[in-house]
Amino acid sequence: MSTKLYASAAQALAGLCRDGMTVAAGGFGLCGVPLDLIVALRDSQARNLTVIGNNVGCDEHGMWLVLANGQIRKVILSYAGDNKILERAFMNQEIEIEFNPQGTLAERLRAGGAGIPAFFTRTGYGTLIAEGKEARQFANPDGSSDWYIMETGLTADVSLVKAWKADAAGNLVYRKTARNFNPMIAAAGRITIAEVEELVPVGEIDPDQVHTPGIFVDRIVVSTRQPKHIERPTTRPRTAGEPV
Amino acid sequence: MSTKLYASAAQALAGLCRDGMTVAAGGFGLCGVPLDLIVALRDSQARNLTVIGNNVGCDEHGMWLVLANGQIRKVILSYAGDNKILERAFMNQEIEIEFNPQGTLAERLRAGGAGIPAFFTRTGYGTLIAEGKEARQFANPDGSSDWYIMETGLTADVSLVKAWKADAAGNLVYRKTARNFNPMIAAAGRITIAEVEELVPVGEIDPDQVHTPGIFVDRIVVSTRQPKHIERPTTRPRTAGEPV
Amino acid sequence: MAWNREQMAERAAKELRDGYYVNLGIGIPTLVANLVPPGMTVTLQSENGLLGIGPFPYEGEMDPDLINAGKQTITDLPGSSYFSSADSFAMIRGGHIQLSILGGMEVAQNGDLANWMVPGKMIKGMGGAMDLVAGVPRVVVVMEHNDKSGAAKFRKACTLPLTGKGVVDLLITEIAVFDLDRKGLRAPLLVELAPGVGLDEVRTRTEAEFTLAPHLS
Amino acid sequence: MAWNREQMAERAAKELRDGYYVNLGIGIPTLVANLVPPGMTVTLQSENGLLGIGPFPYEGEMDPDLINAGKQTITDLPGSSYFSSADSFAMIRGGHIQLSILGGMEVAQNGDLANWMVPGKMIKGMGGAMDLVAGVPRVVVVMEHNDKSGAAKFRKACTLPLTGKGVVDLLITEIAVFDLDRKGLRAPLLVELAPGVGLDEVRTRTEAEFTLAPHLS
Repeated sequence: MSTKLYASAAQALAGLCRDGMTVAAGGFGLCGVPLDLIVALRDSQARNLTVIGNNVGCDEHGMWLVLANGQIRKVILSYAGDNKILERAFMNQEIEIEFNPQGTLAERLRAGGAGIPAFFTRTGYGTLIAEGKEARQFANPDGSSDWYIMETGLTADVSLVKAWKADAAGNLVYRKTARNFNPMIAAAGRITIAEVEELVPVGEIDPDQVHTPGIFVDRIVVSTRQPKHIERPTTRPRTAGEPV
Repeated sequence: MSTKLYASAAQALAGLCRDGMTVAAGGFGLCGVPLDLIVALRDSQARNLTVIGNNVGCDEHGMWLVLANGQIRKVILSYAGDNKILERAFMNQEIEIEFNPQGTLAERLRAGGAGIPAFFTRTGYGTLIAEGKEARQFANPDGSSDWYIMETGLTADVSLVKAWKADAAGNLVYRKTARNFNPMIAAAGRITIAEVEELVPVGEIDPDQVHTPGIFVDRIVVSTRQPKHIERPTTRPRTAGEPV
Repeated sequence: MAWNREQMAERAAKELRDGYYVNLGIGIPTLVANLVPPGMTVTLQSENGLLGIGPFPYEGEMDPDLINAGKQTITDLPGSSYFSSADSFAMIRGGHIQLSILGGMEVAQNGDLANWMVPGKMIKGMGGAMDLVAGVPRVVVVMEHNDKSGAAKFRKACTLPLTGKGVVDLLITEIAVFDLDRKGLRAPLLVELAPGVGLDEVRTRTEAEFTLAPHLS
Repeated sequence: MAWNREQMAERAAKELRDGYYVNLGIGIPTLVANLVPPGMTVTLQSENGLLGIGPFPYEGEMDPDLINAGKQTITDLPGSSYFSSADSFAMIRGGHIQLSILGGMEVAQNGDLANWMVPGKMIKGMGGAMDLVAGVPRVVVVMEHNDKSGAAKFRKACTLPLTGKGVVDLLITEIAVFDLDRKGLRAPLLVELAPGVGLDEVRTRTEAEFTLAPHLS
């Protein structure tokens, strides 16, 4: 009987990395990022990668490591942020960047995993994003009509996701806003690897409360990353007399 | 401060029903059907309805009542089953039936709620379902290509859904396979009414475990339907010595 | 001697592989659920929103909120998950279910399948059948070799409205098994005969053109 | 006397209605969160997957798994819900968020908005801005009336790459408020002047053509 459980991120990625492949990784900023798996991807030394994700890491964290190691040929993202390495590589024409509206990127990944090769969205109509894309009008229920552009589904050779809990069947539960792009990326991978904080016994996750069913998860590894890093710590002062 | 809570299904539907409107209702067979709301829809006597749902009720249950009352002009469904009244109305050309593959129907509703006017699917290509629909080829990752047809999003003037638990914010949790079409139909309604088994205090539903966020739910009513009916009771015999 | 229903299901069960996620249609395909080889993990999907179908419940333990796509009461298993119909068909359409075993009315030699409507009779609707054959990468059809009038159901071309075009990979009947090419680039291959069934019988009862697998020629 | 940032946010807060679901951009729009009138229920959405944004956490109570779209640590509230980015933008694209209040670099008199890139500078990416302006039925832009060089930011046509075409309903600056017609069928209406600001000043500092609301003419 096969198992989905792997002892380390390196072992979970073994045999999957090759030059020119497409990798999708979950996360929004530093939240919900499969950090161990991304380190293993860097260590694989696979090159000419196409990387799909909301962003490509923050300074010295996450996909930044793979970028800094010169392994990426193209990124498909929504927000590059303040990423000096990406900026330099882009200016030197060492890397191609495909910008997507965030919701379009999320939906393209959802479509890819769901067997939908293309869909129409109003997002980006009349902007740079629409250039080279088919545009057409669709009627609204009130009889008026709007312009939409066609966007295509995205899949990945390997998807790397981060979850809170998993069982050996591959069922995943995410925590708070660390969910973000992970569920769609899990479904959009031909092979999907989940880095999880806790492996729980099969039967412990309520079947009504599974976020990503095990069918989408091929390999599982327990994360070594605790405590988690915070990108922009923001707090409010306690006012006098407020309970601690 | 406004409330989403209504004392009865009739009150929850008050002011919303009009001739010619489109109503979507959740449920698969008799599982997860908003029965009280459908009775209230019948009692509204609104006519010339277009009804969207996986099926249109079973004998003497659910949307069958509205059908039997002659209120429906058109149904958009995936499975008519053994529904003598629907068969007669269809043969007498009193009603229009639009058949959809089940997954296409689910996705059309999901698209409607998500602001996607159209998408492509391989389902139904080369069949009767494809007639009159745009077909086109999209490339696969391996360089081959397949044919797909374009399907459009669906929305409803009023959506009726059935959930297990709700809070006053409108957050819904479904139970087991009673979830089925309800989440998409909740999002596809311009006005959405939820019939729920239990209203729980705000804060009791874990925010990570909400199936339908309250933003999609305008009105809530507690169901009077217990116990629930079973369409096809199926059991296995206990073998001798097996624990009861 | 032709295979009986149980034996047809046993033949279909040989298509299972460890780790597969499988959708079974009603009728003979349902019997495959009880024929998973020991030590093999196969997870069954119910397209109305469950991954991990368990056995039928005991009397007194039926749950109205837990049914299969045939609307029968069922159970779940440790490791099961529930999801919406949209998520269920995202799984199916997206090619995540490895195998679909379902019944058929007609199969054509190019892999076309008809199993949802007979013109002139009341249309019940296709339910999830069109999605399954379009989305699942491997489709096995289990059906009687001939209809009640004796006419061939494995044909040069389907006469009934199609469920899917170029979607069947394997056809199992009570007398033979055929390996089809979805793309229609080669003729179906006769790969197996039921015990005691001769090639002539298969030829007589089949309209489709087929060739013989090497071990049969 | 022109409005300050807090007063611009107060003006934007007048656009809130009981029961609204609202997305607030960074900068002045964020200040609106603290200005919800007593007795009014307004639910704030964070497009990275939260409905029901609470206040910033106290020192020592930050949760790395709970951030807003600006990546700041936040809190949730009783009745909050978390969801994926796809579900979040389904909400936005599907028109379920009633109001979006966001910043702008340029607004054109036909409702076009530019707020995501300046040619020649490094492109950071549009994040969720294009989805918000395309999907939310009411879009309020809060921005300075002129740029640092004094050039008008409310223009006949945008000069910067667009975030959305025909998407702005209301423009709030430190000196005036304009009601725009998304469809571009009528000129923008000047509906409000900051205290002590004269019509001549607005005319001088604005490139867009506008007409006066009845109570101002």
